Amino acid sequence: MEALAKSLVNAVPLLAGVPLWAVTLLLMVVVAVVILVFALTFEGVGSLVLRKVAGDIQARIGPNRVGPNGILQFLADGVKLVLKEDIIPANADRLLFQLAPYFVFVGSFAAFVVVPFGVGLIAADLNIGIYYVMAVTSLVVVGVLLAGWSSNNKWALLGGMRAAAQIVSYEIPVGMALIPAVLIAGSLSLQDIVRSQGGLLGVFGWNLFHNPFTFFSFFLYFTAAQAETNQTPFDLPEAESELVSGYNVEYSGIRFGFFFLAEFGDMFIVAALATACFLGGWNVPFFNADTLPWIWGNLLSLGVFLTKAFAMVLIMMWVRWTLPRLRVDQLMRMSWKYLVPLTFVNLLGVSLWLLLFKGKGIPGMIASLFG
Amino acid sequence: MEAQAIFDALKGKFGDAVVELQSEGFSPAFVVVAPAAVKEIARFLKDDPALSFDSLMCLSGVDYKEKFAVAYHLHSMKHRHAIGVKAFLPRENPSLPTVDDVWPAANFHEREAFDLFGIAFEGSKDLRRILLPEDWEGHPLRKDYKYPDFYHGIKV
Amino acid sequence: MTIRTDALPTQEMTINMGPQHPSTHGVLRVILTTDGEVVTRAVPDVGYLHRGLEKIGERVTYAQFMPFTDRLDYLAAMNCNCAWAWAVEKLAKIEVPERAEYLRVIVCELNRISSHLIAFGSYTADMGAFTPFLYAIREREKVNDLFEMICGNRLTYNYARVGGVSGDAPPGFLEKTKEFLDYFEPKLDEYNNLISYNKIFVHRLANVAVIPAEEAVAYGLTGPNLRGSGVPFDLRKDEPYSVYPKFDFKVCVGTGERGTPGDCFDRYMVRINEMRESIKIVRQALAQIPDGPVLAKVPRVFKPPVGEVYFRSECPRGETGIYLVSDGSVNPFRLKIRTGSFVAMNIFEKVTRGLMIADIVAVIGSFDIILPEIDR
Amino acid sequence: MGLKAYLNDIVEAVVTTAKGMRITARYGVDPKEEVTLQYPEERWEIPDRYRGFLHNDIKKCTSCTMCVKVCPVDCISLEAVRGADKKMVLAFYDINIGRCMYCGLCVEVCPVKSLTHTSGYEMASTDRGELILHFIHEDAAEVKARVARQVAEAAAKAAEAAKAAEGTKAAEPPGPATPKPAGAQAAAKAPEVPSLGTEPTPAPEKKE
Repeated sequence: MEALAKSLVNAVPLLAGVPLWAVTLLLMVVVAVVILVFALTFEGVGSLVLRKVAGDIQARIGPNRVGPNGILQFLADGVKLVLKEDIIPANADRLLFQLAPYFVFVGSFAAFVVVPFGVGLIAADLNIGIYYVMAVTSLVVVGVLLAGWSSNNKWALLGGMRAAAQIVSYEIPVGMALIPAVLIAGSLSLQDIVRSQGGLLGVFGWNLFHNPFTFFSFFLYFTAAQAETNQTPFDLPEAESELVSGYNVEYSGIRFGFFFLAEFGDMFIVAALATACFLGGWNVPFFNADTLPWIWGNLLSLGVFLTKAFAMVLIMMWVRWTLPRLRVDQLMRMSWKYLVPLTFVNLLGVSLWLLLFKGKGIPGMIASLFG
Repeated sequence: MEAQAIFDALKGKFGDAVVELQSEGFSPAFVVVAPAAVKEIARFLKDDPALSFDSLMCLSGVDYKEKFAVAYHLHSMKHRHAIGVKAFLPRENPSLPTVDDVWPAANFHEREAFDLFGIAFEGSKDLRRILLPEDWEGHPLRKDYKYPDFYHGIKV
Repeated sequence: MTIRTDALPTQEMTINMGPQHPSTHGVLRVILTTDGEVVTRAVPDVGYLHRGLEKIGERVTYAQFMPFTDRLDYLAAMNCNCAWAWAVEKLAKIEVPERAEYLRVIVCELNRISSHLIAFGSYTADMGAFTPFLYAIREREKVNDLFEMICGNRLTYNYARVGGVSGDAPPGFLEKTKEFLDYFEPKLDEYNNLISYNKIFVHRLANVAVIPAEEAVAYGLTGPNLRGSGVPFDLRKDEPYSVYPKFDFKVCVGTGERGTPGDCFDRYMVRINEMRESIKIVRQALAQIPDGPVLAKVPRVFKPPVGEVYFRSECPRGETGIYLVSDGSVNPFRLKIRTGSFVAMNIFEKVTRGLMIADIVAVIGSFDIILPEIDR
Repeated sequence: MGLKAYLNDIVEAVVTTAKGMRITARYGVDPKEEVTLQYPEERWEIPDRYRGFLHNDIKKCTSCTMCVKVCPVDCISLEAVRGADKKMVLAFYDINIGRCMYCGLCVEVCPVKSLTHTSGYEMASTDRGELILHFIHEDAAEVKARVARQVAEAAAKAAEAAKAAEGTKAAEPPGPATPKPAGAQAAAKAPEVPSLGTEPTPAPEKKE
């Protein structure tokens, strides 16, 4: 961020007087606001797309009354949530009750920092990228537990307990499934991971096709991540038909809105990580985006990244409207008896593969055959 | 097995506890029994291999204006034959032994008969009102039932 | 260090799975005492929808009670209408014309399909998959169109009359029914691929709330709940009434396909297979339907002979038994209606001991109970 | 559980999920599957036997009160007064469609087929008064007053006719028997045993 600030200072002379730290701070705020606007619009549009996809799959139309063909439905929802009175139950634990939505929203929004949108488009290229995401998304657990406990409602309590058990026990498979990408790139930073998939191999440069083990780890990651963000086969914490919508049963108005937005934020984060670590992030296939002038390079890579991310989000929605829900003990059994052992075996496989073939994947070896 | 044969079998075993056979105009014929002997007759009807009435189709209270009655409709899965058993009860505090240990299906039916008719079933597993609120006075399906004016302040 | 369990008294939680709950199929209240997620005792508390149908029965005449039987089980109103008509005809020994009996069987079996569709759709929705529910409702709307054509209403049909049916099939009804059956038959296999054999769905249902055969008989279970436990007892076959003996169809029985016989999955699969059998019945009925009048001569002031009759017919939710006592007057003297859901609630407490909260929803869905039938 | 069952579980899970997703995808991509009927714009074509709101053709109605007796929820109320020419004149005929359950028993039992079902179903209203359909637009009291006046006139005319007839009779031997005074209340009470059974319509009402 300082480099950017320095280049801005000498580009614009009248800023010379302003101390450097003020400029960087200002720049950070601007970038944060841009990302926040992107996140909120994505979450709004995401909720509309979810209902449209649901309508399509279920042989019906989906919202089409607000705006042409229902486009402005998410604005209507947003306004409704803001205008709705947000009730706090009588003997709820007021402070924790009000605090919980912020934890959940911050937990899901903070992860946007390291999402590699484009060649230069990343809020902060932290060198501990993936580790940071793992740490931040587990903040959601605290928020959900608070919500479950503080709303003084038995259903919410059950929802909160389930959420805690679920998110904590699925962190391990998610973490383990991402590490193959780290091993291949040799660095935790997401930009490096994405760059490691670049080069002239194009589509075959993706980690997905690097070796059979990373191929499996993509699917393992995708399943485990769906569980971690409470998507349908695993949406036990807010199981409508059992717990009457779980931990957010007592929330209404904009507080409920935060839970709602956070859920879509998590969805995007999972899709973004999947594209960055396995589907070649913003790498334009068979073309090096760096050669293009600054503005076009970023736009093109941003476009490629977003299409891949949105494709992943659509797949999640597709799965959401097909599968029923697991029971709590089956959920735990799936994580500890199936996903964790599989991801460990996978990790072992990847590391042995890298040891044997000195870091080159199948496409890499084929390419080296042809010289 | 025909109703008459069942009646004779019961008459033979229980003598005067079995009062009469109502068959004319009754689609499954009814064996009228004395209320006190209902439990033994029920157990015999279920356990006797020739009868083996293992499924209680329906147990209903009936208010015949001058006396109450409890009508059991029994059916045998093995022999595929059906019979009715009826026990007449006096009008004031009618009660008779329960059969829910012979046929577990009887519990809800007995609770309904108790709730809507006020027929008490001694020894029942858990006899409380099933359809009406716990603190409802009176038993609605009796012929002499007068509607209360208010229930917790709500006009009935 | 030893954990001082005495110092931390864990208390059982009592939850009101109250009358207002998304998956109790009506206003059923279940008082759950749970230890965490595991239910130690689930006591059903019914009566929130008690309208006193039996008291009304003693006030109205035989013909006027027909619309009230629609409200008995509003998802299978045709079956309840016809049950009431058959019961009164058995009491008064009225001869019903052949065509009316065929029409009754056609609409009853179509209603069985639409009722099982709701059972299937709401069961998968309770298990978390919303899409099959929408597909089931789309099929059910087509059946409702047929009923709207023949009797003028989509839910409370009031189609049967004592001595026949209220109106003959309008032109095009029989062809439309055939069209619907051809359209509907492949859909069942689609449902099985979509959800019935889905791994998660099977895991949620198999080996849950197993009811052995003799216990099902002892608790008086009937219909799909009884056949799910492996007892091949179907009133249309074992105590045939109306023109059912003329049709050949299979009695579907739970075989423990994905678990032990008598578990939730079996009861669910019996309903899906029963829909296929109903299609077969309606096809045969459409082929053999004779011409002729649809309503027998019934005196305007209808006074049945004195007597008592117990008639039971096979409704989608089990056996609907009507015990009718008549004292020769214009109104029934005593009217007791015994229904399949009422008896299913009887076994509910025993079967749900030690299950998890999510399984309570599975058991309610597998019994396919409906509250107006329980509370009457 | 053995490794084989373990792997079989995974394979079965993946296969059944894939089968399910194939079906939802087929519905997802193919747009003509939409079955939604956009209600206010697209309307449902009502079959002719549809049991909508009731309509009574007052001219044909003979106020025989059959419909009042057969209605299970007693939502039809009518009052008729004997007119001068012996026929019953309806003071008011109301159907409370808030209580009506559209069972169609009254339409079947109406001997003159004046009571019919329309195909209307949109009558939601905020106050229950609107749900009571009045088929006589005049006020009941006026009708009774008018009928009473007619009866009085008829009686007066009849009385003069009778006096005139006596005048002529006094002049010549007894002529034809004087007409029975029209004013006597005709004894045609409604049939004493309320006919409650459904009137057997031997053939379907409308010849298709």
